[in-house]
Parts: sequence; structure tokens; C-alpha cells
Amino acid sequence: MALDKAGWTRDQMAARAAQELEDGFYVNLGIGIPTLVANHIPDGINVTLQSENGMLGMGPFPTEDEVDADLINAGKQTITTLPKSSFFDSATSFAMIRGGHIDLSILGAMEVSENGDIANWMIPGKMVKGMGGAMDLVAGVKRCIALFDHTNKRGESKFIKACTLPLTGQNCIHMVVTDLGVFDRKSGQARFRLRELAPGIDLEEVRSKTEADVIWS
Amino acid sequence: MALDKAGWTRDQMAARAAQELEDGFYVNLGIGIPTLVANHIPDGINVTLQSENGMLGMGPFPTEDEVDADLINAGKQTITTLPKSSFFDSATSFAMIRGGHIDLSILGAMEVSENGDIANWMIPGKMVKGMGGAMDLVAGVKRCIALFDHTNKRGESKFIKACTLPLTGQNCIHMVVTDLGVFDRKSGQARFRLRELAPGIDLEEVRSKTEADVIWS
Amino acid sequence: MSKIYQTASDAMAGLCKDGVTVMSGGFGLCGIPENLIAAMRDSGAKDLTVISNNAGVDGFGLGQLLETKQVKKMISSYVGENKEFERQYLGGELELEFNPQGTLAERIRAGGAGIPGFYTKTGVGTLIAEGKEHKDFPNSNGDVETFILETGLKADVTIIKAWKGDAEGNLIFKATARNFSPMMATAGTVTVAEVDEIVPVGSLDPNFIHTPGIFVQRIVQAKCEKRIEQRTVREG
Amino acid sequence: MSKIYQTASDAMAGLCKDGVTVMSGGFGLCGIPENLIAAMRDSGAKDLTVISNNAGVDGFGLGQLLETKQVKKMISSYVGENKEFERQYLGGELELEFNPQGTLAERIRAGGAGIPGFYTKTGVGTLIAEGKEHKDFPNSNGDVETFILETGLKADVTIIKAWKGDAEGNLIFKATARNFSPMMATAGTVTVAEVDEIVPVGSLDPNFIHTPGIFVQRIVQAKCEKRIEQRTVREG
Repeated sequence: MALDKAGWTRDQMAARAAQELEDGFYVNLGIGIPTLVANHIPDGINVTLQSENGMLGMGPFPTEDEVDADLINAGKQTITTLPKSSFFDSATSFAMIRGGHIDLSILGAMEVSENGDIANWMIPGKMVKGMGGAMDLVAGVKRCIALFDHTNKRGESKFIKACTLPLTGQNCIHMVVTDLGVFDRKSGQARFRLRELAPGIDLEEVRSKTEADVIWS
Repeated sequence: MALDKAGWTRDQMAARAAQELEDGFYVNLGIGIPTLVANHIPDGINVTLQSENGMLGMGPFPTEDEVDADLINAGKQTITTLPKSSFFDSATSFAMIRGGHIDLSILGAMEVSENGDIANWMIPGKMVKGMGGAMDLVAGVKRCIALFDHTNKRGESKFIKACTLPLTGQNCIHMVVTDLGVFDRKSGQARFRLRELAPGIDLEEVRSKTEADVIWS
Repeated sequence: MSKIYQTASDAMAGLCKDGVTVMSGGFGLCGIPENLIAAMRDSGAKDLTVISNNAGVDGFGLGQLLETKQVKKMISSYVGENKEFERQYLGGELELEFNPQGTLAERIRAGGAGIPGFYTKTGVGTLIAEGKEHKDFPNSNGDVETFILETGLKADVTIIKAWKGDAEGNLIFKATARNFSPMMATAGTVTVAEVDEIVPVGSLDPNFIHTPGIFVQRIVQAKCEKRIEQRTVREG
Repeated sequence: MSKIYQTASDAMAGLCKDGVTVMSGGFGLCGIPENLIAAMRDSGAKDLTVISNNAGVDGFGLGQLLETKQVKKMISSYVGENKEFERQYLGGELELEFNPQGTLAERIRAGGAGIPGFYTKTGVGTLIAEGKEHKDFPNSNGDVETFILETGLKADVTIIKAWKGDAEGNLIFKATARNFSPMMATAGTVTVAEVDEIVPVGSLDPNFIHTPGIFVQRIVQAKCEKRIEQRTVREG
């Protein structure tokens, strides 16, 4: 797939993010590319996926025979249980999230700023969908990874100095994984640092496509 | 029992308080005399008893064979279930109480004041037991009836102008049932009014034993 | 004293008044009280404030109340599946209050639990925080963090869908169809539950009742269509 | 990755440090983690802050930690069954913070749910309200009522007793032995559960798990004595 194009495909981005999973982690995956992370959980790593509509231990999509309208994930897709699964109400689900019990959240972004702000829920005057659980996730989960295309359709950087769209959360993103590479930072006030370049991508290209002030070496 | 003595026995006080029960009520009974109210629920009245340690639909005491250490009421007595029973955690139990879902609380008192304050949890320097759920009950339940002996061992009124002991709650008692009679009031700022005299008790006796300023006619 | 009603419209009788606030359970179309929503639509009650995580889809679920313009205001976390909603909102015909999903769930729980307000980190530094009281609390490291005050939510009427229920109002829910319904049951002045099945009192294990009967005033057995928004399957 | 430990003292290894805050489940002697309390006593850890609705009885349950003077401070709603407690408290050897039972339950839930503070009517106008922030909120009648601010509670270690549990930490509780334990499980940095029975993963119905495994870090099967405080029986 798309190996002729430099940089990571969506699936490869998901696979790279999946390398951040650790044994025993409880993880919430956002809608879109983050959902693909579930397909790349490394062998020997036991991860429990939370779905914020009220489930721990999310299983794979069902076969036709298994489809159950009462069993969906937060993307409203039909899913299945695993032996370890449990169901609970929305207040309990967000007690897990807000209370810091989820180890890792991997979510999409429209913009991420150099100080770790994220915008991914609203385009004023254009899109009226709502934030769903995203604001709770970025405020409550111990570590948040934003997974997004480095630039928009017009080639403009989405990893920028300051978000222009309404924020989902402030100073909450700890790692950025794009089609071009990986950046991370310590919590708090630390700057992002380039950690890894995607195959076929050179430093000059990433620098030119990154508005955020990051540590390049 | 004690019929030679004028006024109500403890059991008769409980029976009188039980007349305040209405069909469909959810009721919390305090420890002591209020517990006896369960023995006097009028025929044809379906009442569900809540135990604040986490149960609705409290059943009678068990037979020897039925005793279960995991099934007790808030007075730590062994009890049984009924077909309608449900168990829940303490947070849910007090969501019921604080959230105004319990129709009636009947509880004991050391002192009740003429403005509906109640003291029943502490004697400074003497008794260190704690308030348990009493403060939550008087603050949250729709209607509270205080059930207590009209006077203390020294013959002093316990239905008084202002409580001298640390309060359990302010302006929260709607009805007073003692061995001498019944007093009630509308919520809010209304004064108590004498509603009923116990058998063998005359107005003069109650007046002389009541420090609270109540409406006597 | 049975809480059982025979039809959804019987169960809603006297509750569908203009201007009332209604909580409606469900996440997407999963666990929505289909028959009670339809009864609410048939009642013609208007100027409703509806508290629900989502707004249904065009023509189904709460989408039905939008089509007939019975809704004045929605309090939701996500309404992306509904074009009619977007049209009415952008046209200024509909008020909308977005709440983060966890804040919405907690506000409803708080309303039912007698808690008028609580503090949360969710939304600090965003549009959601504008006009809300900010307050600092120390965290376990001894640092100070800023939180915002959110208030409890109540409703005149709550409508929910459960799996099984009995004449005492005890309910159990199935899988992820549970979602907001248990909290909403606690926050309605009158809570009406439609269930797949009414079972005899005593047949639900008291250890595993999700919603104790005290929170449910009316119950009706009704058949749900249970539409699926994203039927996603793998090879069998 | 199994969370299962073989003995109560194994399960408590590394957690019994001087000065830690411990939450301990149970109401009276019902649902207390007998074996984990005993392991805590055997560890000799001192200057403990213990959050528990009650303080056990003389020589049993938390009474064991009082006898050995390992407890510096108790946060409880009722301690009436314990003479040694009363003696130490009146003698100034023990700090005591009384919380109304519902406030205690809600503070623990709040701590586990990332809520640093909430408002309640409970205790307004009493000793409990002294020094606490007061705030007015409108009620449904449009009148204003006064509430007090209570804060969330967390613990370094939570010890609870459940009925059944699995290697993932999923728990169910029996009857009124549930009480404070589900909330305490959420509020401990490390939560240790002793259970009557460890069952295979997959044998607990996912619809009826009281405490999802995410809240439990260690689990051990252990036999409880289950003393009864008020054995009250009727004629058979």
C-alpha cells in the first residue's frame, strides 16, 4: 500500500503509535486512524481497550451472526466482547477517564500546538458536531498521543505555534505521530523533540512542514 | 406493657408514627424506637424500607438458618431480603437520600427545637460515636419525623427553644412524635402545632413539659 | 401500586407538557427509548428542552422530535449524525448547549444525587469554561490545578430503555445499551422506562439490579426496532 | 500480567509504609477485608491515616490496628463500637475526622472520579460546616439554598473484600457487604481486593460486574471469619 509515497500510511502511523503500548495498559482509542491501532498491538502485550460509551475489554468486530444492536463502541460500530469484558454506565466510564485510570489515549487532531494544546472538535460556522468525550479524555487520561496527517489538504502545517481552532484541551498532548515522524515531550512545560523520521522523509522536509517550534536534535 | 403509665409506650409511639406512612412510600428508619415502626405498617399500605448501608426492600429478621453475615441493616442487625429487594453501594444509597428520593425518614433525637433543628449525634466531651448517616438523612429526605421521649431522665424537656447539643441538621424536622403526643408543621418557617395527645395525657401536662414555643390550639 | 403501564402512550400520559425538560437515554441509537420518544412526538408537546448525549438520526429517535420542531433546546455532547439538527441550529431555530460527554454524565448523576455543583478539569482553557467559576485545588504532588464548576442537571421527565424490569421498577440493562440511562433515571421527577421484557418481581437477582425501583415511576413493555448506525462486521 | 497473589501478606508487600493513607471497605464488620487488615497490622507500618466508615470492634477488624497504635488519624462516620478507639481519642492519642456517611461515600467516589470538590446540603448549619466554603445554588422552586464544599478523597492503598473476582481484577460483591468498597476501589493508587473466591476470567457476566478490573491492581483469595455484630433472629 502506498509504499511509493514517502512517509507513513494511515496504517503505518497506527502501527507506530501501537509501539507506545505497554503490557497491562488500559487504552482509549479515538475514532478514525486511532481505531486502527487495535490491529497492531504487539505480541506479548496485553492491552485492555476502553470504549467510553461504557465498556472495558472491547473485542473485534462481530461476524454477521454475532451482530448485536445493544453492543457498540464509541464510534457506533458493532463490536464483540472478550472474556475479560465488563459493561458500566457513562458516569462510571468517565470516572475512569477523568479520574486518571486510563493509561493512554490515542486520538485524532485538526491542530496540535507546540505547547501541547489540541483542537479536534469544532470549526466555527462550519461544523457542528460536538466534542463527545474528547475533552474529558485529554483532561483526564495520563498520557495522550495525537495521531494526524502532518499537513492539511492545502499543504499547511497542522503542528503549529498556537491553535487557531477552538481548543479541545490545553497542554495535554505528550506525543505527536504524523505521516512524517514522531515527536514527544515530557509533561508540563517541556518542548516537543523530534524522535523519529518516517521512512523516506528527511529532516529538511519535516522542518519545512512544521510551524511548531520543536527541538530538532 | 406499661399501660398503667399515662402516655405512649415505645411501641405505641412507633405505631403512631407508622400512621404517617403512605402507599408506595420509600422510608428510612433510624436505629432504636424508629426500627419498631416496621412492625406497625398499616394493612394495604405497601412501603419499601431503605437501609442506608445499601439496600432497598429490607425484610424481617432471619430465622437461625437464614442468618447471613453479609446481609445486615444500618443498625448492624442481621436481616433478610424480600422479592423486591435490591442492593447497591454506599454512594448510590446516599444519592437516594441526598437526592430527595426517600419519602420519609423517622429518626430518634436527643433534642428537637421549635424551629425544627435536631441534635442526635454528639454530647461534647462525653460521647464520641459519630453521626453515621443521620446528617445526610435530615438534609436530604423529603419529610423527617423525630421520635423521642418528651423528657430526659431528669424530667427536662427535650422539645426545646433552641438545641444545646451540636446539631445534626437545621430546620429539617416536620413532625415530632413523643410519648406524650404529636406535633407537626409545614416545611420552612412554620411553627409546630399540637395535633394529638397520647391517651391519659392532658394539655397542661404537655405544656408544662414542653419548652418549645408551639401552637397549642 | 404496580408501576406497569400497558402502552407507551399510556405511560407518558400527563407528562408531555409544553416547555418541559426531558432526559432521554441512549448513546447514538443504542439504548434509546424508541417507543416513548414516539409517544412524546405524538403528544405534540412543544418547546421541549431535551437532554440527551446525541440527537438521533434524521427521522428516527430524537430526530422525530426535531422534524416536528417540538424541541426548543438540546443539551448534548455530539449531534453529528443529524442533518436536520444542523440545519435548524445553523438557521437559529434551535438552541444548543454542548457538554463534554463525561461532564454531561456527571451533571446528570449530580442532579439525581442532590449535588448542585462539582468541579472538573474537563474543558479548562476551552470555550466550555467561558463564564464558569474557576477554582484551584491542590493535587497529590502539592501543585495547584485549576478546575471549573459544573452544575447538576434535573428533568421533569426522564425516558429510558432497559432490558428487563419488574413491577417495582427494578431495571437491568444489556451491554452498552446502558450508557446514560441509570443516571437519568435518578434525575427525573418522573422516570418512565420501556423494557424489552417485564419479569415477575423477585426474578431479578437483588445483587445485580442496575437501577433500583425507587428511581422508576412508570414502566412499560414495548418492542424496539433497534436500528444500527454502523454495522461493522468481520469475515466469519 | 495476572493480578493474583497467593497470600494476603504477599498481596500487601511493598504497600505498608509508615504514614500512608489507607482506605478500608466495610460497614461495621460486614464486608471488611479481614486478612488484608491483619497483614497491615503484621507489617508494623505506623502513622497510618485510615479512611473507613467504622473502626472495627475491640481487637477485630480495624480494631487490630488501633490496639497496636498504628493509626494516627481516622476519617469515619461512626466509631461507636470501639472502646479502645474512644479511649485513644479522648486521651488525645488519635486524630479523628467525622464525616457524615453520605458525604464520606461521595468524597471517596469524587476522589476516584477526578472530582476535587462538590457541594452538598448535608451538614449545613452544623459543626461539619465550620471552616468550609458555603455557596448558594437555586433550587427547582427558584429559591436559593446554601450548600457546603466537600473535597474528594484519595488513598495510597485501598483494601477491600469482595465475593468473587478474576485475574483481570473484575469483582462482584454480595448483598450489603458491598457498601463503600466499589468507590474505595476507584480512589486508591493501589487497590488490593481479598475475595471469597477467585473465578476464571470469563465466568463473571460482563453485564453484572460491580467493579471493573481497571480499578483493582492486586487480588487474593482468602477465608474470612465474618463476625456478626448484632445477630438478630426471629422464631423460625
